[in-house]
Amino acid sequence: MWQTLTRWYHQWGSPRYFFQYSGVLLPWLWPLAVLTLVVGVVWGLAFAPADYQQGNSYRIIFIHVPAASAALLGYIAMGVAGLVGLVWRMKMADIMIKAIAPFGAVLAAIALITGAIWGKPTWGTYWVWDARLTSMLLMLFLYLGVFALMNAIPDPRQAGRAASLLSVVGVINVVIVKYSVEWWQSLHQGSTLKVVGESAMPSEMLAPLLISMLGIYLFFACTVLMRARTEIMVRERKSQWLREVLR
Amino acid sequence: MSFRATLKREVVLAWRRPAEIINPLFFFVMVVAMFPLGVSPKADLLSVIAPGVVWVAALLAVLLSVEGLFRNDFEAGALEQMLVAPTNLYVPCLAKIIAHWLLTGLPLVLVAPLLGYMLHLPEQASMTLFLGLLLGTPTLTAIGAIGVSLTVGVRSGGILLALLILPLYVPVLVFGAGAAAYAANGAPVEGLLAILAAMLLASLTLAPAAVAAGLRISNGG
Amino acid sequence: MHFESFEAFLQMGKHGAYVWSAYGISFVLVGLNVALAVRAQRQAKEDVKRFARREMADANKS
Amino acid sequence: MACYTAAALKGTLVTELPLLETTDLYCERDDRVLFSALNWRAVDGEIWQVAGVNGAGKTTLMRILAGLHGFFDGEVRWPRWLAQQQDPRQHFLYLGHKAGLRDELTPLENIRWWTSLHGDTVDDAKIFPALACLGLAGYETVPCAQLSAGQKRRVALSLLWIMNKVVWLLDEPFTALDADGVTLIENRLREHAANGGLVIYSSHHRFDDAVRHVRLALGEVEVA
Repeated sequence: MWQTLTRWYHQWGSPRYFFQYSGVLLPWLWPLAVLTLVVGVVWGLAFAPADYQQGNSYRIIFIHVPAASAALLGYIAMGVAGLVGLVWRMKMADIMIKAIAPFGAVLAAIALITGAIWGKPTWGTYWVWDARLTSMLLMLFLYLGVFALMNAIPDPRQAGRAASLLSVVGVINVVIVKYSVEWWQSLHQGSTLKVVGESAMPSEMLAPLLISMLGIYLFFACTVLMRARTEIMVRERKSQWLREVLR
Repeated sequence: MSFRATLKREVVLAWRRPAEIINPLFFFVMVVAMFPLGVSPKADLLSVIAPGVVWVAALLAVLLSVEGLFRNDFEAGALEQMLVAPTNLYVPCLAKIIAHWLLTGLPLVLVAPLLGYMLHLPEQASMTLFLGLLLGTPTLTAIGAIGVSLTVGVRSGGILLALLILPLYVPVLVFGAGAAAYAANGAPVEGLLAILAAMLLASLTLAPAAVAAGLRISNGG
Repeated sequence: MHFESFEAFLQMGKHGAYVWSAYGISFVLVGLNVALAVRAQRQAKEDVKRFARREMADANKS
Repeated sequence: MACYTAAALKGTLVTELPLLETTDLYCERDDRVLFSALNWRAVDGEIWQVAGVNGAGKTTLMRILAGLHGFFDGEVRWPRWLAQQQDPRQHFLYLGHKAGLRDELTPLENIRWWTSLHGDTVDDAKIFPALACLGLAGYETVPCAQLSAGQKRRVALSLLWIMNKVVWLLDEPFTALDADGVTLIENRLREHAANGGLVIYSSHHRFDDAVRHVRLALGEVEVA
């Protein structure tokens, strides 16, 4: 088991191997991702039963929850890539961070916006300092921080390494921020109406949610692979192997 | 060895440039003074927002003062000597963080109860405010130093630093201001101060390593 | 199909505006993001080819 | 090209090993190749000049040797210390492009801080004669802000007398120095090479024909 892991690690760690195999993988992954996402969303929108309390406004959950969890997963993935990049100085790690950050930030923004829109029919206002919305807002700020740092440093490799360190520091803090915001919420308002408890959902609602989550993760993976390929092309544009592959 | 020498050097440096100590203090007092003007002078309202106002002002003052932590050394070329030296970079970084807190953070903490009083903060809360800031500001300096180590070579460092570091300041702010608010209502605060102390120990031990890595990266490493 | 008719599906019992605006914004943002990524990829591919051509030209010249 | 790894070094006598060895060192900066395939071996007792036009990458090469700059391909190795499992940086004395002095501090305080970074406590008995030898007698406790650029450079160069390190990595040591300052430094470099040190300096000034050089010419490298 351990040999295959290290073999995998070295293979996927080299930009050349990554470029070729992601080229093979992507034509399959894109349709699969889009299909899963469409199935999940359409099922949730059209076929899932209405919620007895909130009527149909809860259907926003089929984009809000997947986006929120994907944004969090994306940030943790960036932290892991950052750690690998710093400890083993792996070239691909910096490239992965540059590939994950944009879509992660978009997903965090989507989670925030859909959460706010969902708040209107449920709580009567667009913005409520609810623990989850607030920690999603801070997640968006963390993403923007990584973005701003990457653009502020001219040299791409140095920017990659600086972003790695910030991601590692950020990941450690994301957990602390989440709990401190949760505690902060209980300090000021007591526990608010839980929007919809995931576990308490009946199966007809849970199934489309899980499928759309899978869809968002696959979609996320596709954009990450595509951006990573772009970054490899930018960084390796003078190398010979790239010209053969692209000829 | 290099710890004591760096600490002494920082104190001497600050002594030769007193502005670096006084400015954050003025900033801190001025920001707090803005709130009664901006919000309302009524005591009952001010006393509610007092802990938060003092903490946010302290947080911003630390953020502004920490920005110059490595800038002068970077421009003078002294930072390169630190990076090239065989001794572990962790030690001078820790020394710089502690020295910087002693010179700019501590004055804020000493002045805070006075400002709390100005904002009609209830009596029993001012001790918690003081203790909270005493535990909190070094954590803020340490986390800020990580951001500074990454932006030391960048021109528009100030705004970028705030964007990088403010989200990381949230836990300290939440528990710090929360502790003072608890104390104002007479609730027990030992638990919250313990959490602040835990954050302090964690950041003082981990931050210098991150600062050392950040300095190496922003100097081309 | 949970809804009787397509109109009911659009209305979603007075919550339609919220649901569709949420999905609309999300779709626009994701679409924009993917479009930018594709454009960047095409640009990078052009760069590589242009660089190769320029190098070929230098090689023949010298 | 014998490539030295820790294992391979077990047998050979430590003193025969070269101090510095680079194997096909390659570095590019914003799309320009500074140098490529730089194979360079330096042994003790040599003085090397890193020459090249402005922007040829002299400072970058010096920073790579000092371990400051990490973005390069190829290998930089110090085989002698690799064999003895030592951190080569203990034996480095690096003087960068900038003087590295803080203007608010006096030369004495600056030097004390530098030496503390290297871990060895240097008492004033060593610092004052070094500064005097560089013509800075009496300036020891004057804030560096009041010193001229040449004097600041001399304060930085005083480390050549104060610290005993095997490898000297000097980036443009002669800048801002007047005539007798240059000769002073030249003699010190010769003296250091004579008793077994290795001097690598980047400059346009080649003060001796015994000085070997690495010429960086926008991509091509000439090691003589």
